[in-house]
Amino acid sequence: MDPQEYQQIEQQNTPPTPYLKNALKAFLVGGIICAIGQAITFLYIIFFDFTDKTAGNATVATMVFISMVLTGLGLYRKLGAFAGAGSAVPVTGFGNAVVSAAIEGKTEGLVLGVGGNMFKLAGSVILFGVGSAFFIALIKLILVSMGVVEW
Amino acid sequence: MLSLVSLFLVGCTNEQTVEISDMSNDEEERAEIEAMIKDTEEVQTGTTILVEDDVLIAIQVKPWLGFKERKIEAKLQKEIEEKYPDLNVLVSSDYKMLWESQKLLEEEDEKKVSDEVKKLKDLAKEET
Amino acid sequence: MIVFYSFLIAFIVGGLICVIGQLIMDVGKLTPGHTLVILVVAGAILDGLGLYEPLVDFAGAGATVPITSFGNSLTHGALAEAEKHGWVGVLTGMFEVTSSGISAAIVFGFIAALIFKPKGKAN
Amino acid sequence: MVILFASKPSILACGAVAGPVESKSVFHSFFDAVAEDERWGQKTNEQGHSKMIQEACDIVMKKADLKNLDVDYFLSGDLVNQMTPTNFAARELAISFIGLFSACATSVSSVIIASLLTELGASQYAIAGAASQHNAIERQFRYPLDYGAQKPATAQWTVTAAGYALIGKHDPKLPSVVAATVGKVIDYGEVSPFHMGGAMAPAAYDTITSHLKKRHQKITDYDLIMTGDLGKIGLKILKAMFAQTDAEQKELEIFRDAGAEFYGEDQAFQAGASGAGCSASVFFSYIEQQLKTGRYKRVLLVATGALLSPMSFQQGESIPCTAHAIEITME
Repeated sequence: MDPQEYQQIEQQNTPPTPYLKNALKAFLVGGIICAIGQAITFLYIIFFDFTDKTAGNATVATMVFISMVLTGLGLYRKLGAFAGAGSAVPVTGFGNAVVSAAIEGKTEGLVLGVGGNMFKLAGSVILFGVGSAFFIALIKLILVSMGVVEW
Repeated sequence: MLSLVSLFLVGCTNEQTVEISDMSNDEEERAEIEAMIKDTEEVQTGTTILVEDDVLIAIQVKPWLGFKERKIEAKLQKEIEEKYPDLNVLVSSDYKMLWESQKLLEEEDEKKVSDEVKKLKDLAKEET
Repeated sequence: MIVFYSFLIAFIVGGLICVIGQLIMDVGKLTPGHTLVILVVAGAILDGLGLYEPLVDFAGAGATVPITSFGNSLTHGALAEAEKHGWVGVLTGMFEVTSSGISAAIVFGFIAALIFKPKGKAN
Repeated sequence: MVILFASKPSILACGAVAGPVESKSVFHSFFDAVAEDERWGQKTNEQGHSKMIQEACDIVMKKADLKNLDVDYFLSGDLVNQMTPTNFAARELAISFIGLFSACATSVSSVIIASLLTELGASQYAIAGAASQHNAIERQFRYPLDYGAQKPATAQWTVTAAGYALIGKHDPKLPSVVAATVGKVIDYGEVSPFHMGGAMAPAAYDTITSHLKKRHQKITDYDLIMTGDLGKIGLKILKAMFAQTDAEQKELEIFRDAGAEFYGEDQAFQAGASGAGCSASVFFSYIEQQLKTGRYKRVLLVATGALLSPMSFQQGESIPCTAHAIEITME
């Protein structure tokens, strides 16, 4: 029994990933979360002095709050198990990653545990977000100063 | 809140609904601006407030043309500014402007309307 | 009617971005961490090309809620400041537009750590 | 290499304890105790893990009415870094202690060492076994507990349970260890920590075939060959491997897996159970009773373990696995 032969047996007996079902579940839950986000945005616009542009920030903060409550009660875990990317891609997923790591680290103390572990999952999102933003802005700046492109 | 409810009732037919309230009742100017808004057929609903030398035009483009919202806004802004250089014009496709300006349609007191329009214009400039 | 359409479009566009994320995870066999990173960088690139702002105008929350909007806001801030102040603007402008996502996550994460305990229930 | 135990050390007493989630297990009636709190009332998961181990060992000693001074050796291990829960339990038990790490195969490797010590005459009573606690292990190997990760169908649920056995001189009325095979480390390139069954099946296959060959036995010589925690899919793969080398259907019936059956058909657990506590709690409660009631005469218990670490996974290594086997008979 060599590895290649084994890979073949393993392939036959491992259930295939349900691509379509997962994609559909992700679409539905992701869509609903964004629709809720739209509702929150409208609420901020109607009842507070926010415009389309500025309401986005307030909506994101509110969504992260909601994901904190759901994560703490252990409900976001079930949503994630069902929806996969549908619950991870929206900003509530980012909130869930930070909050779940923070809750996890509590037994190791607030400084080393919570502080040290909080961005274990979501830190890469910030790193690559800021990193890519920096390089893209730099590239555009160079292109503009060369006159290839304008702002 | 009343104006918001009316928004829901408006049928999703594609005919335009353009409302204008003109405090300085310059009839000719009013009709001209209304015509210009109606010409840009991408606009689904438009609400205009004319008070003293301020013009606030809140528009909403047809849903599926959302991508070009900014371009349409800029085009209309330029057109009206050329037509009325002395007026202080702002065209915005922001929901806030639309809903607030619809409230102002029923507002009688000119002073209040003018302050409100100025406040909305500052709001529009805010970045974060 | 506009409001109904905006919900519908937000639902569809938001759902589609999540489908892209799901495909990256399922087909590309990548972990959720890698998937989010790819989406954030994609958001940043789209804003660099000036394509993300129209998407936000079109889809509303459908574009601001997914994590791609984080990359977009970072780039947008950096570009805006770079336009005004040149090289140093790229750094100073970074969190100009978006800071609520991170600060909310940090504050609420800390509060959650004080209140909640991890539970190991299966369902 | 197969080890033959001429003096046939016996399993004098067994103790199995499980957590609240495990009350859903098909084997829960065989466990000696099922706790309400997954941390046994302790502040941290790791302390709860340690308390669980102490409780299981106390049950074993009470059943054999021994005190910890009478017990010569305590052999055990778990999956948490440097096995601290077992170390702290050993501190409370105050019995000469050797920590063993064979991942989820520790339940059997500890019995092999205990049997060797008994065969040598160096030990009259030795407690051997293993344990695992879901929260403590999940957070170390995979994601934080409340993180919304989508697990594939091949994922298994780490069991919160402990199983310990008291190994002593041969007693014809009790199940006895007659032979054992220490497994080699087999790695056929499985990378995902969510497909443990696929990673461990080759190791189980290799240990079982080498045991049968060295013992000149056939599969049908056994009433039962039970693997530790291959899970539903791992067991299917193992059976397919044996079918590949023309084992008949009748022979394949003899194979069972503690992880596959542990939670029955409950879909929330996907491919079934895993963890050192899974094989330990089932072997040292359910299987022991089946042997005592005479349902089984000759049994091969093969605990399977995946020898990865969170670090090795992040460094892109594949998962090396091992499986240890003990042959137990009942006269």
